[in-house]
Amino acid sequence: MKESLLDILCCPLDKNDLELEDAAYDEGEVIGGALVCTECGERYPIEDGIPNLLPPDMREETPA
Amino acid sequence: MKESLLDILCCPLDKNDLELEDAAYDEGEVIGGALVCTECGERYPIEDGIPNLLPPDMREETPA
Amino acid sequence: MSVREEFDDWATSGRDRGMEERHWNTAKQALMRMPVEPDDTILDLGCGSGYAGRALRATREAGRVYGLDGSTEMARNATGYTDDENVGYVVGDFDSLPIADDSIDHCWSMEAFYYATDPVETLRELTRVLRPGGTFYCAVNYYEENVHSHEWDQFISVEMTRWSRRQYRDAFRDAGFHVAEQDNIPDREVTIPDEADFPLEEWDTREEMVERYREFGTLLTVGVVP
Amino acid sequence: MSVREEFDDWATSGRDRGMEERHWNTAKQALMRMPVEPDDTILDLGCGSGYAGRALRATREAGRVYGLDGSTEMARNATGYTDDENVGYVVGDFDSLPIADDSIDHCWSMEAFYYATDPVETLRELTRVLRPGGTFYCAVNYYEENVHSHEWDQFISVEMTRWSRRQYRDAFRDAGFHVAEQDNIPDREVTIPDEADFPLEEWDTREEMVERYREFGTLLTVGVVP
Ligand SMILES: Nc1ncnc2c1ncn2[C@@H]1O[C@H](CSCC[C@H](N)C(=O)O)[C@@H](O)[C@H]1O
Ligand SMILES: Nc1ncnc2c1ncn2[C@@H]1O[C@H](CSCC[C@H](N)C(=O)O)[C@@H](O)[C@H]1O
Repeated sequence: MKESLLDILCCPLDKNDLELEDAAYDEGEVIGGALVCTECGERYPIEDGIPNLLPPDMREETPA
Repeated sequence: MKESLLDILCCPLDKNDLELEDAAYDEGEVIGGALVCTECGERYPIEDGIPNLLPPDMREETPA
Repeated sequence: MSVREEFDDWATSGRDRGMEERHWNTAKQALMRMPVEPDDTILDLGCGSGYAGRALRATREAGRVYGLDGSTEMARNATGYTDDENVGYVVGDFDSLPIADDSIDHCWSMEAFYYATDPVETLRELTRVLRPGGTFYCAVNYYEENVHSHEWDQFISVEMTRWSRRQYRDAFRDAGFHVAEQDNIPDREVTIPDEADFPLEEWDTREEMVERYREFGTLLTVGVVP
Repeated sequence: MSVREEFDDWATSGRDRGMEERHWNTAKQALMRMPVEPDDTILDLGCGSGYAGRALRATREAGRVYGLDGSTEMARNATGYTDDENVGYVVGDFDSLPIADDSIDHCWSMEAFYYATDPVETLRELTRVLRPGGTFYCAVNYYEENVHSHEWDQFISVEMTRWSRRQYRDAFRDAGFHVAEQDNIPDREVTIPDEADFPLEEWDTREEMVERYREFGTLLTVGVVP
């Protein structure tokens, strides 16, 4: 993901702003790290450059 | 015209309500008379059952 | 000649029905899209023969349909084409609509809007007469991208406004509309003769005629009152 | 199986591209209608392979295009289909959009909306993320009037909402949208075999197949945020 994507993203739970943490970069793109809600502190992983902003309970459903 | 048409009509000049005057009826339809602005008093003729609500200066242009 | 005299002339010589026939192929497609609910009140701006309003009554359960036209002869013809008591006609001008605030659910206009003396004022008037959420379906064949329409103003003594797609969107927004849609609606029904029959009186090449009807067609711009 | 597992499965078996091919014939017609201005930000809800967003970038000068999908594998595939740095993908759910208030100009969704667990909540969420005047172009092939779609829910382990045209309009309005348009967009391109070739595996009669594609086609409902 481009960092500019952050402009339109928010926490799916409380709609507050997200902060990029532990970012790993490749050629100007964020390819790993986490997006953390500035309000509730929930962490959303960035996997292979794609932020996973499913609400935590839906994310946990996943087998893989 | 049906009298119910009055619900949606207004004076083209000042957008105030119109009142039906000197109405001639045929089978429940208004076929003659005038619509008169309750505010500015401008008179708009009803000819062959069709109200002519052109602004007065455009109406006068007419040859017929 | 005034707008009124010009179109009175058209009406008495039967051109209202000719237009109906030519415009129907694309008009019906646009009319199908209108979000008309049973009992809605519809305004047809520059109604000509009034076919659009009659169609909305017949197929969409529109409650009342009113046609406004600047030509008394057009309104007279239109009145003669229907017995429906929920259809009415009014003679009036696009720039000073004799229609009450918030009294209309949806407004339709086909091949008429660009005759307005001040089209931006007409748009502002429409945001006044339409209720919030009401739409203006504005359909035109005369517009900038349709190069085949550019000479049309030579055949009529009335001033015509030739906007581009972009100018339509901008003017709608300037007047206070949200723009919900813009589309070119092709006329797939008009008969286009075989290659060998060209040139025709009106068309030098088949290609041009195909472009005019099947590709450019009618420009529809849909505005919604916030 | 969860929505996510189901569609991860579809993505890894290449069904994202199959859907793109099937949906494109009607999707492109609806996409043409969107009032996209240069630099607008577009959201593609349930983007699958992401073709709609890529098309809006290529043809309409859209500024940034974001695809949201509940399936990580769909988002991964979509990411792999483009190098455009103004296109991005996000994994998220329709009912709790991770999208900031007023950040989107227009939202597109094809054959995805009815998978929402609570579609009315999804509509409410969309009125939040779209700016005033922003549109939601919601295209579905699975809807009440399309009788040929009724059995589709048997082929998928996910709940599907089957609304009628009317229910779409009502739900849009309940959520706070104005409804600007509703239309059935025919698929004129899919090949329909000759009479003699029927019955086919999927179609008993040619008539049914014609009705499904040429008449019912895709139901488009366009909402505008006041
Ligand atoms: N300024 C104006 N005010 C009111 N009506 C006008 C007008 N300028 C043109 N018109 C009307 O607009 C119509 C354009 S012709 C189109 C008629 C009809 N909508 C159809 O599709 O066939 C004519 O009937 C003409 O009288
Ligand atoms: N609740 C939900 N939240 C987010 N995405 C969902 C969802 N339910 C279904 N989807 C996604 O919606 C898509 C439906 S398939 C349609 C894909 C694409 N729009 C096309 O036209 O081909 C799938 O990719 C699926 O993963």
